[in-house]
Amino acid sequence: MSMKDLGVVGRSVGQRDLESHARGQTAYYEDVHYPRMLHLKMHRSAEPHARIVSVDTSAAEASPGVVCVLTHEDLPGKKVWNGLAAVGVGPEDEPILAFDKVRWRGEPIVAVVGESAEAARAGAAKVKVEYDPLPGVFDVEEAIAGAAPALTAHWPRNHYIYPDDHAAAQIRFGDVEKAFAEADHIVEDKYQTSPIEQAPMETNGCIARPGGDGRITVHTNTQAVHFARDNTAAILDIAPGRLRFLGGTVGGGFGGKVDVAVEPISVLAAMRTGRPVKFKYTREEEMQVSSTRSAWRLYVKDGVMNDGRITARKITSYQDSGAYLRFSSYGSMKHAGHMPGPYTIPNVWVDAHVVFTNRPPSSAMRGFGVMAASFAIEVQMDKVAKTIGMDPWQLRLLNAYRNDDMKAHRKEVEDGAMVETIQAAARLAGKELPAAYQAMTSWDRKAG
Amino acid sequence: MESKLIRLTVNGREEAVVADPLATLQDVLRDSLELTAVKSGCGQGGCGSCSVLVDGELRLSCLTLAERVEGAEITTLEGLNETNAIVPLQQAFVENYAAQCGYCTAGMVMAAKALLDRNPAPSRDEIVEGLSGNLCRCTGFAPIVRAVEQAARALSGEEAS
Amino acid sequence: MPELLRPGSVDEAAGLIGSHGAAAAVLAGGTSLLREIWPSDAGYLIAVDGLGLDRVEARDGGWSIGAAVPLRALREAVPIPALQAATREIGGPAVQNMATVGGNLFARAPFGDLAPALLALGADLVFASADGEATQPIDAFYAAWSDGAPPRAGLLIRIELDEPAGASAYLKCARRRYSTPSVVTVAACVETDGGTVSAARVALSGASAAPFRCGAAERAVIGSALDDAAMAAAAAAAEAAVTPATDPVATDWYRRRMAGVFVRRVLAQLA
Amino acid sequence: MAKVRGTGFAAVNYPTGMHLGGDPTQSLIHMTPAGDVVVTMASVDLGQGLRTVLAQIAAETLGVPYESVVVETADTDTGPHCTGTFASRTTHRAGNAVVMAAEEARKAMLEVAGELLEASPDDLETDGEGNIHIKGVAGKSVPVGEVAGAAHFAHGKSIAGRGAYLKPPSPMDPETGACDPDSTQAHACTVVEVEVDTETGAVEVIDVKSVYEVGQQVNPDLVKGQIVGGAWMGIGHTLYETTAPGYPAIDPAPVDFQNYLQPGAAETPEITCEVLEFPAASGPYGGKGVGEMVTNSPIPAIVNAINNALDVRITEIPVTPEVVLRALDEKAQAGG
Repeated sequence: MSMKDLGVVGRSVGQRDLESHARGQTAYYEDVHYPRMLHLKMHRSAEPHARIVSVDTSAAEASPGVVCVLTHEDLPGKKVWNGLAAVGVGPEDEPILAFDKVRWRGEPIVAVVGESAEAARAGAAKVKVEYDPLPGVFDVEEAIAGAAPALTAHWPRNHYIYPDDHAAAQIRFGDVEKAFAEADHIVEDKYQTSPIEQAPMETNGCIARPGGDGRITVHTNTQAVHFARDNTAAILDIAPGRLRFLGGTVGGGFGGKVDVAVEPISVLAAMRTGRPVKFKYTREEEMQVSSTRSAWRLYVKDGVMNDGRITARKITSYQDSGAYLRFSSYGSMKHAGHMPGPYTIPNVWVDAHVVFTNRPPSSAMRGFGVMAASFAIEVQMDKVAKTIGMDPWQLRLLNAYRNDDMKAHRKEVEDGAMVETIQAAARLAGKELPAAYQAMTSWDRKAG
Repeated sequence: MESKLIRLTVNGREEAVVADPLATLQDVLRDSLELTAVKSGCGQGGCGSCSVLVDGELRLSCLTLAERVEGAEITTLEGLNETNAIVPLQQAFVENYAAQCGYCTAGMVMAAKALLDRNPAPSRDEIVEGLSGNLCRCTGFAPIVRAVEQAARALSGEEAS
Repeated sequence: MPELLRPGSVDEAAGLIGSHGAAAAVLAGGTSLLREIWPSDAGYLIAVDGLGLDRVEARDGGWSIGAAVPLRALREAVPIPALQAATREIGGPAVQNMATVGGNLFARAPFGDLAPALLALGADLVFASADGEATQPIDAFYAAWSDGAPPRAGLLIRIELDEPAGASAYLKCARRRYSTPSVVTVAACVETDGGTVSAARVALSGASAAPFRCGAAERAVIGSALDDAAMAAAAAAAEAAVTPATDPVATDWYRRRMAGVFVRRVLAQLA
Repeated sequence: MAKVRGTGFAAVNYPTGMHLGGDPTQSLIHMTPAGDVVVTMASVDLGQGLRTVLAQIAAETLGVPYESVVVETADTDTGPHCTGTFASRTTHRAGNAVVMAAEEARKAMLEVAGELLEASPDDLETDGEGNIHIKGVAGKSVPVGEVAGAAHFAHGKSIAGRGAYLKPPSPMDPETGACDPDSTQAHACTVVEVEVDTETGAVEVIDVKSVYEVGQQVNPDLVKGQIVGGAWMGIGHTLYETTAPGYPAIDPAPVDFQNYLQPGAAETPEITCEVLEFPAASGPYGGKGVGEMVTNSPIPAIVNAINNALDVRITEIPVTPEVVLRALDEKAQAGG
């Protein structure tokens, strides 16, 4: 495709909805008004790990303004699910409403639907759950050590099981142990990221409105309308065509609105009551209940030669998935596939584990799996440079991948421009590079 | 609890709504008067997305009981466009890309208006302080600060002419 | 949901507080009280706006500050830098327009930055109850807090503040410049006589269950010059005296360390 | 009080599209009798400007004015399938689908125009201003609106197009990890200067300079908006943000914006950026995607700058003031 003579592509033509934003005219999902709209609030687990002895909803049902109370027994279709089941990821492991056990503090147990948000909240507060607390496990490495209790029967060792019974998403490229033995230096470190809230200014929410034609329209702020609709239909065991999902402009996503967290239960409540039902996460729910960016722990070991060539990189990483799978197996595959970063290293070994803990389930956020990888690799690169006494700019330029280099996942580099990007950043920052490094290009190995 | 008739002056109009005595100004503006520019990002006073002017002063409508501001002049973002013309402050937000998702924008514009009404020529630091109760997750704030700087220049230019 | 009560006078409000006891919560600016989650134990919200408690009166040698004066109004009316600095770092402008002086004095850590300023300035608090008005030094008010919660002493109606006799300073250790909870907040007021500290009041909030005056830090500087050694001794005394908590903003370890650093820094501003 | 400065940088690459592919986006385009263009999608605009960017791409391919293009999206009844707005996939996936749909619609448009101008469609060109010309023949042109009207009311034809972009799924070999994970790679390098208060451990980011390489930019101002906003978010991630400050413990747990700390405008320096364009072979007009990578290079760059300033080795985020002080304490103990 020719890049010449472009007309409007490449031009800053403004952003279409800015004036509407500035005037307050942009319609978000909750800016529609329906008469007789009900509100849904969730009674959530107070324990990070416990057997549920009993659930008593009688006081909630009797609470003023409460219209409907929903437990797992009211679910017409699935009791447990996973959002990627339709594309073959499994097993489905997450209860839609908890029944026998709770595995994280905040897990939904009973949905309470009321005439007002306050009535629903007050009703939900009156649900009584009796727990038999179980020991919890919160640290990823403790979770997969033998002594920790298994969170679910699906994962006896508390880690996701990849195809062929692998404990991790793997990369095996070259022979790292041989390269370590031949390396002039071994550089190792441990890296840790934290669970981070996507914190969109607008919390997760939807309004499910029954129409006269047997269909239900869902105003939602999901980042993926078809995905949310198809999962909602699958969970409730209804034809997807009965649902119409309508998005608008979303008040920020950042990966925080892909969990289909609010739509299924709202649709069920709308089906049960015949009235519009709104379920909007409170800010507290958004922070402690909605899935966070996964926390990752990485161990990085590099074999490095005196001249700066990195000859081997071995990475063991642990993604803290929290109590359930959600999209974590995808995230660790993306993480593994990103290694060893924008560098050509002839020997690479990666084990990227998904680990289950009694923490809130984690999920995607801006740079799923890659942010933690980039963080660890780039802080590691500085340690490598310091260890061998090399300028960190030169270290990166020397090792940066070139077009047609073979990556660890056995795909050749295409569209590579890391060298040029680093050189431009050096210029922008006033960093002088030796002539040989200024002369490098992303095509120089191909040429030479 | 029994509902109550609450009389409010909003964007220059007399309004009467029947609401719970503990209804917040945010509830009444959004749900009863359908002034949906007022957003509800946290309900905790932490984000500023629900900011409105009460007698010209910036307030959080989520933490204000509607019945306690009876008799006061309330201005929402919609109140800036009573004649449908976009005002210079809004235009500055547009030109500086001071919004992406737009959810914080109404509160941000109202905070900026409150600041400029008091201080027509704020320094950059004063702008930063004046917007410090309003969060934005998209823009990184710099475009918003620039928009307010531009608006201040535009407003002072108007006054001079 | 609690019931909203709208007393027409201070006496009536004080009476309602007396009669409803622990079931009553005072609604002033609402920035703490009207959070999404209603106070579970409050049966009654007693609105105290419109009772004339929102005025600052300059009097001979000081000010009478109504308990319902918003923070911004306090800043504009009372030209004491320590007090003005304190109000600027509480919430954003909207909160400063709404939150009241009285409300802030009841805020719990990591909020409540006015307390150390008023402790250092030696303010008196005036309460109304069915028995009439009673005045209490602010130190005594906070000394009576237990488990981080204030005692029931009637309705706070005003703060009596004299012109400070010495120089005062205020510093907040926080993670952000504006609109931020506190790691620790410190204020000090020091009087000197010929280069020697003759009187000192050093107060902290966020560093213990309730804001407090740190007598040990005060004693470390009284009677000596406000030099590096004296300030270091005061800092060490403050570090030893605090009993901080861990919350999302900071750990107890970090708070203790900052108590020392900021006591020294606030004194250095007065040296 | 000692304040020390340091600099650090980081270089990152970022994959475009859902990992391992298999993530379709489809697009429908039709022209109204007046010659306006409606692009119908199910992709969701999160504020990044998807409607703008897709309208630009449709206008480019069709050769019609940008202003005449409407993007109607996020309705499952009308919008053909889109996997969703994530994985930096929208410009690439949805953009490619729009190009395909617009090419088909353009072909239909030029066929009708050819009949009106009595010329072969191959000999026609669009001027992007609402007219279709016979190449090289001055004065022989017809307005797009006229073509559209004729198509509807004289020729009984639809000017419309369908686009379906799919990067076929590539399985990952469970043993070796061999796979074709992405469509292209974008690049960034960020240089940061920090100032650290060694008594409080507080870190101030005082300068952020970045170079991005994102293929052909569709809308440079919107790219810059992502870079600047993302750098701010990177500062937040590096120095402030966590839902579990005592990780892996679940307490203390912030539940509001007062306690879930993010930087404010006062904590955000001027963010400078420069953008390089190495067009991607697979991208719409060579576009790659920029939405996610923008936090990735600032984070390690800031950590490297802190380590550089203090000669310590911090390897966790967030780098709270306490983390800094503990690192300094450890260094002091080791040193003496």
